[in-house]
Amino acid sequence: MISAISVGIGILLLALALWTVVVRDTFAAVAGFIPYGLLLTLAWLVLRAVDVALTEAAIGAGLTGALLIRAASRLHPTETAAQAETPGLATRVAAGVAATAVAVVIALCLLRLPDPAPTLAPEVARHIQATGVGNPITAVLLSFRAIDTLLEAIVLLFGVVGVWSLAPDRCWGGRPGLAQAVGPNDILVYLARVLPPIGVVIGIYIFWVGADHPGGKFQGATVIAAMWLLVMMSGLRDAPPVSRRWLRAVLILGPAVFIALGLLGAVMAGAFLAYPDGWAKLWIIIIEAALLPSLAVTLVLLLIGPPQRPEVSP
Amino acid sequence: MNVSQLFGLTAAALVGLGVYGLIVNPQPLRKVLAFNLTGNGVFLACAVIAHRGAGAGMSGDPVPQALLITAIVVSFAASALAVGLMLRRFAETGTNSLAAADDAAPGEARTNAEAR
Amino acid sequence: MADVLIAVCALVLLMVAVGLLSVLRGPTRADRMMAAQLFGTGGIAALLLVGTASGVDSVVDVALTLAVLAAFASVAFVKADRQAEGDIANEDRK
Amino acid sequence: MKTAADVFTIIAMLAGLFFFVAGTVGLLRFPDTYTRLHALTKADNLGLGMVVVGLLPQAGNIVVALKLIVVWLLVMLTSSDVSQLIARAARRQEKRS
Amino acid sequence: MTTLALTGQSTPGGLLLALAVLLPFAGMLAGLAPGGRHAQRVAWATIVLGIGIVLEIAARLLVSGDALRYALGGWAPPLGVVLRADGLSVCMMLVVAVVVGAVAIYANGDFGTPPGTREARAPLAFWLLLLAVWGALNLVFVSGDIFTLYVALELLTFAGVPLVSLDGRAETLQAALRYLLYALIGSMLYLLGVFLLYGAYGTLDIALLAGRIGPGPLAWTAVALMTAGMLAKTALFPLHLWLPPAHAGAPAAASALLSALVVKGSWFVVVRLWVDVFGGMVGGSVAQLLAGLGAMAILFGNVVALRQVRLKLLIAYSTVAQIGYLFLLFPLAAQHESTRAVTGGLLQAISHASAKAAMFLAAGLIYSTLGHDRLADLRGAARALPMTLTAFALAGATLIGLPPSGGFLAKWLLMSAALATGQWWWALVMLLGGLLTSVYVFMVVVRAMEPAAPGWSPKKQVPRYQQFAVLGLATCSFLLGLAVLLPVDVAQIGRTVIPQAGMP
Repeated sequence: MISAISVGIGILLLALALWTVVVRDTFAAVAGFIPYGLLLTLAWLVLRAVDVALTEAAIGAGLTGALLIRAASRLHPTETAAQAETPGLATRVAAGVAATAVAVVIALCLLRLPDPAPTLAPEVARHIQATGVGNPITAVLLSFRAIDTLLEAIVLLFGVVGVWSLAPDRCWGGRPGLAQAVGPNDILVYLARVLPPIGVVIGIYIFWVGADHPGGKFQGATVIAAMWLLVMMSGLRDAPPVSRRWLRAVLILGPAVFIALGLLGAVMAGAFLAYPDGWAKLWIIIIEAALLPSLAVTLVLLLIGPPQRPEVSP
Repeated sequence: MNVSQLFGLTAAALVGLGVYGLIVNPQPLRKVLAFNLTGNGVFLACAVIAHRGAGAGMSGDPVPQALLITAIVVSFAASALAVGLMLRRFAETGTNSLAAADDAAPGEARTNAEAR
Repeated sequence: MADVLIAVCALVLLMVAVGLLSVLRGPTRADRMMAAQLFGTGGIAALLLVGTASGVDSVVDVALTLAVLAAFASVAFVKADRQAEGDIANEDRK
Repeated sequence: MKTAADVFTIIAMLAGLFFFVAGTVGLLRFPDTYTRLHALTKADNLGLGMVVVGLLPQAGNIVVALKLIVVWLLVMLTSSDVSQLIARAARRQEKRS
Repeated sequence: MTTLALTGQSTPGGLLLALAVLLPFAGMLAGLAPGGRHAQRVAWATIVLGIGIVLEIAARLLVSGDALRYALGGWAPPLGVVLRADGLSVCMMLVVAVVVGAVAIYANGDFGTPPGTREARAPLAFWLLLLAVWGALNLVFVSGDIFTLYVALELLTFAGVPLVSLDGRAETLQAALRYLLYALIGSMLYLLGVFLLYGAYGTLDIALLAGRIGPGPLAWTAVALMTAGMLAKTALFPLHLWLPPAHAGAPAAASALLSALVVKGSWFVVVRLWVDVFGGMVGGSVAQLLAGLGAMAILFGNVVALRQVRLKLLIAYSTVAQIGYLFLLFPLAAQHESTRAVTGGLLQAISHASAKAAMFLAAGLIYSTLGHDRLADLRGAARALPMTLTAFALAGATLIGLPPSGGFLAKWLLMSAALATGQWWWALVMLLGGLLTSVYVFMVVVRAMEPAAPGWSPKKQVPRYQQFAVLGLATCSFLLGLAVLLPVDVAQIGRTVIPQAGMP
């Protein structure tokens, strides 16, 4: 029965993907991409990857959609010029052949994966006790392969530096994004007053259950980031200038704590990123708690773009 | 056909669609969309692999699932950087095309260098 | 019971798919943004049904996340749209 | 007891389905953006509501049940706001063109 | 399970590997928080310390005569991630440290933040990205896990792209966007390969994979996807389109980093995969194809370089050509000449890194002095910048492959491996490439030697320390050929064990 629904999800996914590729209008393509992200969430759930479903719900369906919609609206004036560049039939046929070949090869590979499938699940099960957490994915992300998570937080930070480096020179140090006007009767203001308190609670909740159940800092941070962005978009609060000390401090807090505890582990537990016996869960929670605000701020800054308004000196 | 095989095929088709879109769509934002499609196909393949590795009382192999979370976040950051570049270029020049850079670049760059 | 839930889920998805077919065609952008709305309700319903049917309790958390964020893309659209209009208005004034 | 709950669930699900079908029919039949938006948000919210009500007896514990209700309330809050925003955007676009 | 024991244990000094990766990142965090002038200071402190760490790693490697290993978190593979530095990694780390140091000295002039100035965008971004590139590259070199390699490659992309558009001109934004798109697709293909390998063999650890992997359609597809992805990132012909505008448009210090170092990261991954993971499994014809693309790159890049009108674009196209040499090692390494070919390829990477950095920095100085970099009008450059032009000539000699440069030794090793395996055609391509290279290097030097127009004066006086940094770097690359005098083949330390480790 579950596979019947999978067929439906698969077909719908492909139909939406096809729509995003072939439709002429870019905005229409992006509009199709948003439900596509939500559908993927469903696919992860059917595949029993609940943590991934949460991540997709937060990032894929939430933030990416907003990012692309904004870009599509802004870039609308370039539409006609871009369509003039559409390659001719020969190129499209060649691309079609190449893409089909790639797809067929990958499909064959995925169908011919060995049976029984190699898995590290038993290994994780054997060692999860030592990490003190109940969610095996959190154990992988913060203990067995903690380095990936540390590096990922750093990748996001690189992303912020990269986005900031796109600022016009005269705007450096100023506020990112455009100024937002507030309409007094604006329904958006109402939403931005009511939703964020609830959203932040939900974000913290999802972070908190992450130790033992699906959830975690990324998903929680994304929800919190979205709430902050909502407040900014409604015009209730302006974006902070990028030269603010506190902003930078929050930005580096998570990775800094992660590295510091990692080094402490090298001293106390014999290896970088190792946790002393019995303290593993506490250290993991400290690291996650430090990463939560950093990730939230990082995601906000990635989405909102480079500084665009020079800071007016008081 | 079981769930793994079904989504395996979907994953392969998504990668193929993404590759097609990348080649055919001239608009950079569309290329980013196509990149996301390819990425999702790749992620779906990974989820299938995780699904097949269920065992030891877990509904899937947790290692690929963890990798997947990392990869999803990284590819969001990549999209954000790409969009940032596009919007900045649009603000600067009012265009967003990737074409004709190869032929125009030397001359363009020269005039620009002189202008500085 | 699980089978009933799955069947309901399939029907909901079918309705959502038909709805998508209609709104994505447009003609206006507002129509197209309804696609996100459509999934904000129908998608969440389908998600809850599948999750409950396969006994994943945490599906509610996924649904919570979606419910909080479902509006986000639409709000971004409305803001960007207003700003684009603001740009045009400014240019007219010049 | 179990069967009573199941019957309740099935009835609620059917009601939910009815609203989803109604929403989609509205989407297909109604002539302009505003009426379609109306059909979509009204009907689908009720549809989701019925599905949530139907799932309540199936929820493993009280916390899950409460969260289910919160999901519904949240969706009602956001979708009503957003549909208004979209309607305004649609009207602006009409004026513009 | 002998392999597990083999790879799982940390060797003494293994922590240094983690430090070599994390120190630049920590420096970046410490520079970002206070910003402004502090970023530069922190960067310098990090560079000095980091060079120390790399030297210490090299010393340990030489003393122990074996690879350094470090199991992160104390978890052995397949569950955990291992860092591993063999001769190849350490050689690359050394050259990266040297180039980063030289670029940093140079950048003190271009991206200096004098006291009393407010924080400015470009200098802050540059110093942070310099550290970012360094940390990412060190991670590429020491990672013993193919997924961590993916993250390392993404780090490298995220550090490289903003460097391209550092001065914010519209055409550099376009170049950066193109670069980003190529790089993203490249890493996506690589990632798909990683997942397929995991699905088939259940591990991400390079040493374990080498033991488990066997020929078959899955492994073939994985290697094809991963290689294709890396070729897009390395800009091997015909995927080179993004490179020239990106590298030529960036500020000189950034161009040096991108052209000398960043492209080597993805190339190094290809070497790791082909030699250490799929060692011996990849057939001759595929390796011939790869080298064939390399040969095309050499010919095409050099010919197009000859037709350029701007110095920086010429140097960028020369990079396209020099990347070609890096891929000639694959058909040679697939046969019994493996050691010589790999060492030759590594040497080519190292000498190109130092020479190309020197060239771009020299071009930057010439640009500042003349106010332009049109090749038709380089008169007076030699007079104003004798040291810089010498550096340019020395770096050029390395690229051509004149003795005793590193380029000479590299090409010598590759050529002799080619002749020993009966593949004389690659030797021919190398000779032809050297000839073409000498034409444009010569052309630039001769034009720069022409006396300046009467009454001409430099647009800007460049500081002497910048010239010294460039000359020092060029001298390094020129004298690298003397490495032949070393008693041991450093590149091969800790390498011979791995391909055999595995199934008995």
